[in-house]
Amino acid sequence: MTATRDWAREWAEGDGQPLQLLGHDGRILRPEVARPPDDLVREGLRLMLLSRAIDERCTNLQRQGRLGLYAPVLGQEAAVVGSHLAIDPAVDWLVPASREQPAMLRHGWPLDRMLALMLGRFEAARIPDDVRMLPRQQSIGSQLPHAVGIAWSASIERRDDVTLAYCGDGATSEGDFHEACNLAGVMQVPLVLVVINNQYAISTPIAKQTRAARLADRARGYGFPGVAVDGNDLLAVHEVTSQAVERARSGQGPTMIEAVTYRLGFHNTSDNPSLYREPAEVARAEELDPVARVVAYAETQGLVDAAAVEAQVLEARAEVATALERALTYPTPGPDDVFRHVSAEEDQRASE
Amino acid sequence: MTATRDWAREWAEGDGQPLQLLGHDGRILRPEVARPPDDLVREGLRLMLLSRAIDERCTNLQRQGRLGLYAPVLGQEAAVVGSHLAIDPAVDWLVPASREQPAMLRHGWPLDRMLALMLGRFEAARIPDDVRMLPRQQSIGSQLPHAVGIAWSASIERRDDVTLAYCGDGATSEGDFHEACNLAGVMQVPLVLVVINNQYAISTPIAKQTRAARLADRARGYGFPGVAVDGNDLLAVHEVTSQAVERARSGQGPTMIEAVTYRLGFHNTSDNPSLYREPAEVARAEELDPVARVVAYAETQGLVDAAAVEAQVLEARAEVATALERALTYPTPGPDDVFRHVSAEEDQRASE
Amino acid sequence: MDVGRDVTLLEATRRALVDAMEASERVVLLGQDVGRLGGVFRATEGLLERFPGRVFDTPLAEGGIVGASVGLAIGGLVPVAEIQFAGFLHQAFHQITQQLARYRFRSRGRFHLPVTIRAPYGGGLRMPEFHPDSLEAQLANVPGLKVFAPAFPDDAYALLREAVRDPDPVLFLEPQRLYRSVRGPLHLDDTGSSAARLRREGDDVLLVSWGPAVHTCLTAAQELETGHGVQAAVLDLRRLSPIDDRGLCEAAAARRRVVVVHEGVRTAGLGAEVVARLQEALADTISLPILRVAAPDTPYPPGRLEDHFLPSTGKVVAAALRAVHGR
Amino acid sequence: MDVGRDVTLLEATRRALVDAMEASERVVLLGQDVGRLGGVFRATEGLLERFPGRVFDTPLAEGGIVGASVGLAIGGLVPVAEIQFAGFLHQAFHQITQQLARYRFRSRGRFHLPVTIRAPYGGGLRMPEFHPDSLEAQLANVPGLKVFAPAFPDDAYALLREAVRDPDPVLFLEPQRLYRSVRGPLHLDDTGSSAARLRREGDDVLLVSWGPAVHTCLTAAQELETGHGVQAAVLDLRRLSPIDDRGLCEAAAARRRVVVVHEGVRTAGLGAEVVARLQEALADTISLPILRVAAPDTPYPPGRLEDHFLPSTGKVVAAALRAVHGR
Ligand SMILES: Cc1ncc(C[n+]2csc(CCOP(=O)(O)OP(=O)(O)O)c2C)c(N)n1
Ligand SMILES: Cc1ncc(C[n+]2csc(CCOP(=O)(O)OP(=O)(O)O)c2C)c(N)n1
Ligand SMILES: [Mg+2]
Ligand SMILES: [Mg+2]
Repeated sequence: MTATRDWAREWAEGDGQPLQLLGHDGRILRPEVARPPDDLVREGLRLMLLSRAIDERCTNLQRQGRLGLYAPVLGQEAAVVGSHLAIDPAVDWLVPASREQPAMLRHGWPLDRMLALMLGRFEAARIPDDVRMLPRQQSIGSQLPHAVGIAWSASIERRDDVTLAYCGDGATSEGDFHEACNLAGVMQVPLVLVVINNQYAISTPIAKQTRAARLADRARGYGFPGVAVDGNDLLAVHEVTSQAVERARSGQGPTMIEAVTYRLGFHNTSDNPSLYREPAEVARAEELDPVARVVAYAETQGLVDAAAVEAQVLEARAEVATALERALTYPTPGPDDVFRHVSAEEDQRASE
Repeated sequence: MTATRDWAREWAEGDGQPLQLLGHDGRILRPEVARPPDDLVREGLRLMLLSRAIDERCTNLQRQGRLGLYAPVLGQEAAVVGSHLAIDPAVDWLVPASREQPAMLRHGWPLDRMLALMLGRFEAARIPDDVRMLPRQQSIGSQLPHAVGIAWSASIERRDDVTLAYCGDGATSEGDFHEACNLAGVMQVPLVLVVINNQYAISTPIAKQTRAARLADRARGYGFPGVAVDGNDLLAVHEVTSQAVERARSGQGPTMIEAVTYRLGFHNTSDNPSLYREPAEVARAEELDPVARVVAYAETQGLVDAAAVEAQVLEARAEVATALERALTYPTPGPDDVFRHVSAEEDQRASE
Repeated sequence: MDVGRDVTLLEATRRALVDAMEASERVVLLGQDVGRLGGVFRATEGLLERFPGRVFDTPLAEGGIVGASVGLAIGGLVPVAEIQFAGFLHQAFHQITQQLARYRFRSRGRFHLPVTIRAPYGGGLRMPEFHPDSLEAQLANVPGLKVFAPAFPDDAYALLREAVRDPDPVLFLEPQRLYRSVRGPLHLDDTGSSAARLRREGDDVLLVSWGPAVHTCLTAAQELETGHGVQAAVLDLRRLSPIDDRGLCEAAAARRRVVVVHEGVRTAGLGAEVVARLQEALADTISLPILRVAAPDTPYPPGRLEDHFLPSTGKVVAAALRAVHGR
Repeated sequence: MDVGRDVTLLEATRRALVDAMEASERVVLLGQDVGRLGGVFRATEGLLERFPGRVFDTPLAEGGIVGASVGLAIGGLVPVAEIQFAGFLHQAFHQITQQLARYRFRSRGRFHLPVTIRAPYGGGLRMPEFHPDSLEAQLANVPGLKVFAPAFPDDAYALLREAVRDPDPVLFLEPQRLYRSVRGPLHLDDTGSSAARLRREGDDVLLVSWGPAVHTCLTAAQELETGHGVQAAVLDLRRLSPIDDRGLCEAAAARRRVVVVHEGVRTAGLGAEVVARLQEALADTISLPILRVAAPDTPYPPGRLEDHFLPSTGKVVAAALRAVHGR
């Protein structure tokens, strides 16, 4: 689509501003860049709305004491969905951090199974055998060397799957981030690393997390391209990720994408962000809502109208409600589950 | 001396070649750059020759079975000496990796004490109380967060000591390197980090260690300046380090210096480099010998002549011999030493 | 000196930090979210305002936090670092075991590191993976490192003051489920020792424990008394490394039957060390075997299952009855 | 099938790697200096040439090596990673304990990790700091991780083949001072089990050990026989986690007196677990106390002092005599 344009180089040579294709009001800023197919935009919007519905419902359930800790993706939907739309779930691997719900769904983890996990019904929540996705990671940054290993196995075996991995801005401070990136560079593995810079790691703002002007600047130190993109711009995220996926698939090695966004909600349901950030800052961020932006774009492009969006919102809620009902039918774990899946022998012994 | 010149910026804007002030034959390449005082050059040469004498003697001792493992600094003398000459041992902290013998000596660790350590007489080898230096580090890269902590304590206490830390090219792959650099940037501590890129980590060449074009490129990702310098050029190393020390001392935060050099010898006395590198490569590197270069420079500047250098070599050997004799008079450790210095209580109990 | 009201273990912890920082200007705090937020459990709430320039939010890097603490101490400060959850001590394990614990030894006394590493741990709060893990056995296997584990507010205070004052490094394990659930008097006495402490008298059997499991033992002891007429004493080890051998042996010798209870997994758990020492010192005095009630050798399960994983009152009662009445 | 000549433990290790790579194309090797150099001990010498594209020199990052191995296994390969010295396992501890050991459990069986981590360890070679540390107790405290520790060439071969074949992760501890100093026959039999193995018969006392300390025990047993007329059996645990309870208990019950010997430090060492289990299972059968001969609770000292730190033949003999003759 943009075979001639090298976004990473363009960004590196520019003023450091994250790449943007859509204005905050959804208008096209760079008409020279080819736009994605309408269906892809529609699918993106659908996933973003579904994601909101999940956040909404799970937060409510948690408030009612029916669900454990929940971490919403609110505000980061374009970053997650835009990047994931660039890979093929039937072929590629997804290595999530932990709050990339819409990516996990699109990758093939059924919504009722995902909700089952949140409800503690974890046997039912098991990722299906044909879904090439790792479980959510609770140890910040630790998934990154795994992603490199999977991508490396693809190089070794000359497969052509690409690995798409996510991590947060906070994760970039961990040694794991560094060791993973450096190894990815050395081995030139087919990895696309999307750093979701939502400005916070719990209460720690990015300015206390690093003095780097942009996290994407790190890529150079590992010998591969990096690019910062407006993470609230579905089209821009999709564009740079698609290019990175192409590079990876054609044997040109890894790319680091910093998706600059904002965590509109709390860190998780036990967090109270008003203790550490100003309402004015949040209000400013709310004006950059990624869903509103893609809706505006889709409307001007005649892909949807207000009524259709409203209908989609209701549909998404209904989908969540149905899945939740199903999730509640899955068995809750029993004492024996403490001993299952510790090792092959134990599983074998248990099944005898 | 070069208050107007910003080496890191100059380097970042250039073609990536390490900064060089002296040609391989010792001639001055950039006459516009002020040269260091003659005494400093003389002292540098003295330390470099002393370092060679130590390497020579310790290697022999090891071959005779009188000394444990020894790791020479052969070939890297200008990188180590040139950088250390930029700090004040009475004020500043030295955090060595492990083979920076001449820096440790200049910092105040007496030669006989250093040799005592190599001979296993470790109580005598204790770093004197007034010497602000950490012990050698056997765990690659682990000293770097310590260096950041010391430098940070200087910021917190508003002291004006600077911390000079060393690590190797291999160490830059460890998580510790990353976590240390990032923290140094965030806290803007008075740290000068000299990465001695001697092209190898045991058998692993830099091309397998990282795909970064230059390690100094990493600094940008931590939000502070980085500069690559010809590590075999005493003047260039001293020049960029002096500027970094000035920056640190005046509260402008850390700098990363990549000193590009070559490990002319073996990794340590149990290594056999002919298993993993070509004689031709080593021969090429030998032509860039840092000692020869500074001797050539000093000769053209009329600071020394061939006879004086010859005399200094003999003097250095004599100094090592004398120190070695003294070192051999220090007590060898006894069984009780296993239990000393584990904790304050145990030391107290032992001394009662 | 008693402050005259009951406080939570969390309040006692915070008070110890405040008093330590008042007592010495060299004490500084660092860790993830310890500043502006006051810590994810609010243990450091208000300290940033009260001690400006001495409380630091750090980047998300446990190895860096511990490693920088080594340097801060060498630079003359007394760092109290927080690792957000003890499970993440493993991210810093090389800095803890190779550096923090050995600096005095390596430098032959030239440097010593008055560093305290605080870390919440233990089960019962339905926490995500890694957050509730009990790693004390691994820490106790590290020479040069002290390990403290309070189970009551007064101990949280006294032991934390002692940890900060100690010229050598102390790993301070804070029982997260007790932070707000346990109240008790606060003695602002910081002269005590970290010796083991009998938390309940009883002649028939000794329950040896530490951290959150002490409360499991106390409940079990109550049940043993009312339900079975068995008088169980409960010994809180408090200092897990070095173990208070004298306190442990005296308490065990006096009751002859012993059960060890802990939340960490059984194999190579610290309970094994307690057993090994007791049978070495008192083989002729006490009744053997000494039983262990511990978590099974499986990864810590999701919250819903933790009640089946952690030592329960029922299991402790059963083990104690077995110890008293024979098999 | 016997290959009919004595080989060193190092040769047996290399042969196991070769045979495992021949047996399955999915087996790959990675680690620092394992390729071109063939490893700092030459355990992987010649493998890069023999198996092109399957042996990888990695950057200097232990966490990355273990973490990448997790990913390689998920991607369908069977990685055998080398950590240059076991002391540096701590740099990768979070990847080992939180990731490698728990992936099957976390994913409810969706993923399992046939990963082997090889790491030389143990004293006697006058190694620098960290290089000789014995960390088996900490590793055995990690549920989901198996730990193997051969002490003879035939075991190095058989156990390494078993480790690579195991569908779950195995930490494989290689006794560095035995690499070249111990020779023995090589059985190219890879169908054996990792059960504990009696390496010497004897009726009076059982010495339980693993890794390099097995040889200390064998020397001590010799001395006990010739010098004191005491017949000591030597049990090599071989698999340190999970412990072979049956093999251990049978061997102990048959001799009644037991001494445990290991190079790791005493407190919270794996010896404590052996003691705890034996007294639980056999309190009425065996003679108690079971003594431990282990390293003292200090950091591993510089090479010159290691003979005072490691369990010596003399200390083992003394403990065995105490076990046999009472105190
Ligand atoms: C290794 C580790 N350290 C600390 C934590 C506690 N913790 C959970 S989430 C989080 C912040 C993560 O920030 P970021 O990477 O930016 O991701 P985000 O939550 O913003 O999506 C922290 C510190 C953890 N889970 N793992
Ligand atoms: C954490 C750790 N991993 C591995 C080793 C083994 N080792 C010792 S020196 C070395 C290479 C170091 O390379 P570099 O950092 O470039 O320093 P140089 O030896 O070239 O001075 C390695 C891998 C170690 N000492 N520490
Ligand atoms: Mg974030
Ligand atoms: Mg090097």
